[in-house]
Amino acid sequence: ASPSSLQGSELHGWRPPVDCVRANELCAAESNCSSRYRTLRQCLAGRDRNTMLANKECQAALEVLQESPLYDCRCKRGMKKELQCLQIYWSIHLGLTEGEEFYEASPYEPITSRLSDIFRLASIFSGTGADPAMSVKSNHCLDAAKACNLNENCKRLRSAYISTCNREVSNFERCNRRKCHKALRQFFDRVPSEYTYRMLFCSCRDQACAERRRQTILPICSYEDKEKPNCLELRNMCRADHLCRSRLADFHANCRASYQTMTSCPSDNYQACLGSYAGMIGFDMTPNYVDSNPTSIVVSPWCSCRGSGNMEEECEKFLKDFTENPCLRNAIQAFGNGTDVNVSPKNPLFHATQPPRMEKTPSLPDDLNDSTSLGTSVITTCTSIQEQGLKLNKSKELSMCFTELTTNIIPGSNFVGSPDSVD
Amino acid sequence: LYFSRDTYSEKLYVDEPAGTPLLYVHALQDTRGEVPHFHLGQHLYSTYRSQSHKNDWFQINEDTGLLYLNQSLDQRALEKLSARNGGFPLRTIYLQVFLSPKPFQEHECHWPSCAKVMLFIINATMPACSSLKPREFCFLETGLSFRIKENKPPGTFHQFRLLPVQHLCPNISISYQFHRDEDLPFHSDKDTMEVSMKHSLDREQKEKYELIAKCTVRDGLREEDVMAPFPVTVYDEDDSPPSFPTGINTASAIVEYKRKEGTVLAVLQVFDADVVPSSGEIQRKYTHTMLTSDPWVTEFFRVEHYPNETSYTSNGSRVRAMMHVYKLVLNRSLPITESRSFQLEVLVNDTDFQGPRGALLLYFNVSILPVSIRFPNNTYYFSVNRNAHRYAQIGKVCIENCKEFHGVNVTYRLQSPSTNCTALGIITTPESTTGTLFVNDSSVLQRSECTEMQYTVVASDRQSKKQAKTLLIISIEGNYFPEEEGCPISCAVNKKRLECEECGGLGSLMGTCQWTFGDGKGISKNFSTCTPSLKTCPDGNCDAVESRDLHICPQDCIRGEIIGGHERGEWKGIKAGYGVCNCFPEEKKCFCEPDDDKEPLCDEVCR
Amino acid sequence: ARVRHQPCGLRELEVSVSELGLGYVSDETILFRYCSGTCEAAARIYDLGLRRLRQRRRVRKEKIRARPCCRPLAYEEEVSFLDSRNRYHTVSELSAKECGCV
Amino acid sequence: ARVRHQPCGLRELEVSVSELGLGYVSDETILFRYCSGTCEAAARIYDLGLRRLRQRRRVRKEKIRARPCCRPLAYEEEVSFLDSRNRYHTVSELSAKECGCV
Repeated sequence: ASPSSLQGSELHGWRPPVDCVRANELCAAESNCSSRYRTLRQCLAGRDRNTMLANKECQAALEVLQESPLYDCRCKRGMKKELQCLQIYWSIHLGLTEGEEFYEASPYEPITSRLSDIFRLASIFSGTGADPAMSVKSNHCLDAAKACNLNENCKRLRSAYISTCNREVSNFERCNRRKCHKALRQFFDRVPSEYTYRMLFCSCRDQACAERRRQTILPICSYEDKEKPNCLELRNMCRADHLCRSRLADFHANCRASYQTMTSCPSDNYQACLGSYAGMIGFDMTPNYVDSNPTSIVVSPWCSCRGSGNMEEECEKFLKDFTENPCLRNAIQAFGNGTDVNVSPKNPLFHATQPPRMEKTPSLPDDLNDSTSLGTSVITTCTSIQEQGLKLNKSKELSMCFTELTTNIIPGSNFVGSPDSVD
Repeated sequence: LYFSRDTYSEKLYVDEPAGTPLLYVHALQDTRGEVPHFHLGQHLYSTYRSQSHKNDWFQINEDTGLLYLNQSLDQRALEKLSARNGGFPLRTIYLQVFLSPKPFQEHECHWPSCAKVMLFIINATMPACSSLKPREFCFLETGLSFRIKENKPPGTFHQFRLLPVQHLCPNISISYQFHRDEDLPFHSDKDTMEVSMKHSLDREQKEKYELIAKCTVRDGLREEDVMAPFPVTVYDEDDSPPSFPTGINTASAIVEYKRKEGTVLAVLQVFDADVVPSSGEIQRKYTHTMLTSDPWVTEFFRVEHYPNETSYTSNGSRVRAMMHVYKLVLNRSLPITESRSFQLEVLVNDTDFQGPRGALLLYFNVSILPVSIRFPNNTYYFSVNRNAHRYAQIGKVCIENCKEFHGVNVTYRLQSPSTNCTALGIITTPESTTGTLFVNDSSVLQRSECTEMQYTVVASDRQSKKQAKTLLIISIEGNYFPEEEGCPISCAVNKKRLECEECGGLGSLMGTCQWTFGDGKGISKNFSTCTPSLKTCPDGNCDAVESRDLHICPQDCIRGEIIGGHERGEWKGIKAGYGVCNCFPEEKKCFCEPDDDKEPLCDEVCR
Repeated sequence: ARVRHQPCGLRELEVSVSELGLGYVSDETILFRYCSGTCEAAARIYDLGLRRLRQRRRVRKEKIRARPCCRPLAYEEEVSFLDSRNRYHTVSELSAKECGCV
Repeated sequence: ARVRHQPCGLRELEVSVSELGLGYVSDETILFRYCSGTCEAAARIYDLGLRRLRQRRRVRKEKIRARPCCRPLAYEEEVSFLDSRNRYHTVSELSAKECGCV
């Protein structure tokens, strides 16, 4: 959740960020700032960054810039000059953190919309959900494809990436992956998430549905390859490209499992996590379902930890952020079940009615008994978006999927994951 | 010196008093006699390194590695820190601890000489002792994980006690031990609660210890055990020389028919018990050189190196290692006249391994056999029907072992003693090194005076100019029947069996097209269609003759539109079709549709 | 050549105006151009699909055409003639100028 | 309007891919748009003349069309779907985008 949703008192004298393109313009218009920014870029471009950063001029430039909007500037997913914005962001932040950090700050502004917003939009726009009686048994991913096919924009962009990714290039080259990735990026950038999430995160009861879900991004072209690279090498390849680096940082920022929150998601915002997961599709780090097992949701980039040498631990930690990430899994399940978390600091106390299974938080040792873990139970007050009764005709009673969340507060700490605290 | 962990963590409640001990960091020796000194970074960070603040609250004992609160962290301090956290209340603070004597750079904190400390801020006062659960006395939620370099001196690498809790509740009795600690290389001291190594470790013996730590909490009469994983990863160094897994260091490489660039001639394997360097750098560190001064050898041969991670079982657990595969490969296609034998030595060098036996020699015994171009038969006999249309494929000729040849460019051509009765042509199919005989002038076949044709077939290797010849006798059979008017040039146009078999088309052997029945199973490879010859069309291969003219077999050669249920061939043609597939070569278009027009399609309003 | 496979194209015929049966009585002869031939090759998957839906009664009680037509794509502007009562008439778009499958 | 006199125009129908009878087996639902309706008002004098010549056997053994057709003037580029064997197919020009009498 972004600062805008915070109450005044909690802003802590914080300055709302401008986007980096705007911040760059502001800095360029101000001689002191523009000269310091030029100096800093020279400092950071120099051969031995550390000695350069230790010299007076570079320090002075850094101090000035830390007070300028450039320092806290962010970018927006899908904004007009997104790449330029990201290039400016990384030109500053890449220099300040020497070497590879495991987790990098996301250059994107925090996502404020929530899954419940998507469910609401989906129920207005799609208008072609399955009949409720039928939908309990129906294939939600098939319904999602139908909803897309019946929407002109979604159908056109879906067909664009499918025909691109499905086109054989030669006997040795299964397809043109670069074009396929570009078409996939356009699909996920330009089609509203009410449609794209339904195809990507639909919940499944049988193998056929799960295989359709796995096939959504045409993995044979966009994902699989002859060999699996080492995950740390794949990360390096991704971080060599500003867009991919930004999407990966965003994924970590929004999906990194945290034991300090209720949903295991950093800011208890499933939409933020799903949005950043979808944001990686069409890049080197494209993730996908690893199999068509309807019940266990395991997603992963196309890489392994073979050949890690002494970095196997770090490699496995990187991979587990995908394959064993309770935040990501909860978010996908939540979307599939049409549930969202509604945690607002004003009324921390909720009461439980009917607890479904909630994934354990990440780093708790297996033998941890429940008494100390965050006992959280989530109730759904309506069925999932796939099960919503969306009749074709105009009169749609808006069945919102809102969830009451009960929380057993940890004794001794008012440790109610306030939705706005970023871990 | 190196830290035994890359990240330490502890809980920090607001308003904990100055002086509260937080945790111990531990360093292990790279070489005996090293003495660690710990330094705290001047800055502390919120979630990301870019959001830093001056460190006024924490201090570390340079010698013991004890991290403690230098100044209490109160509400006001917490808000000041949050201001740089994008306006969000702060949940985690990161400190950096450096090891000297190595000079440290504040901007760079990476294991082994720097470790991060994560302090989880709990915006509440320290809970009362009685309210804490047994687990909270024993372990943190973030879990433990240790790194110990192999072959290094043993030392103390952990201290179990949770210092803040012990500081708060001194009279709670807590003890730690390893669950089932028989013959473990680690010792857990009951009093100091420190964990140390009994001896240095050898990764090639065991690289992962999945221990379980047991903590016993006694509070009056009550006693409770809490378990937690205690994983130790042994870090590798290049201490194993390369070796031959099966003792074999020699392979023979025989070159006969397969003389094409890229052909793999022989393979040898080298085993290395180490897994460093990682796959990203292994190609640079593991070098191989062909020990030859003959430029011809380096022109025609190359060695390819494929490092693959493998593993073996030792002491009941999996240990990773590397298997290096070396392939001797043809770097250029070899002429058929080339013939020689020699031994090629290849030096493989593990440049990372400090020791005498870091390099090995591979031996490839190469023998190149000459191959000749010759026809197995002196004379070939074929027959052709008088009604055959142009491009009808009469038969194939090929030199001995033609199917075996790779990388040899053989072409075929016809020579004819007489000029009047000559109707045939020949086309070379490069991949299979065969020559296909086809009707090139069908009008000759219609002349009754022509009853037989004689040719000499000449096969020649383009590179060496070597040639082979054989005699070809073609008998012309059957009577000529002029075709009905208005027949399309291409058999493929016809959509029904009747109209198919009443006409001929380019490539038809007997002067009439042939109808092939599909299996009627949806989009299938066996689709119904009208073809000039069932033998060659459709067969999913747009062969050398068919590719001369799209009218011959558009089913195999079409690149344009295919309308209706279908699957496209690899490059061209219809791989599978629904119902009947018919084509219009002029429009470069094919249709696949069931031919079940039982019901006349009324243009008017259907009831 | 077999009628069956003649592709759609422009044909022409010398006819008297009276033969056109438009009600004008005139012995003048004009060149009447028209479109004829098969449009088999011009079919699209649209036609295949529409045919199938028609056969399965998913499309009913509607006037549809599930096959391309060989029709004029352009017409000649006009032609004039003197009728048997010595009065001139001008008729537009009587002849096709260009044909195609639509 | 009564079916017989509905003017030529674009209609749409939700169909499953399998129903199109093209051989693809897929439960995906797509929007199939087609042209239907009458073109009576679009006839030209050309049609009248051609019909008369046909009746008088001046035009014989030819495939001719002496009435305008209600046909697509433009088609939708492509639609893609996943079949029951989890393979994607893309079909071009399946649906009409614009109709007219030709």
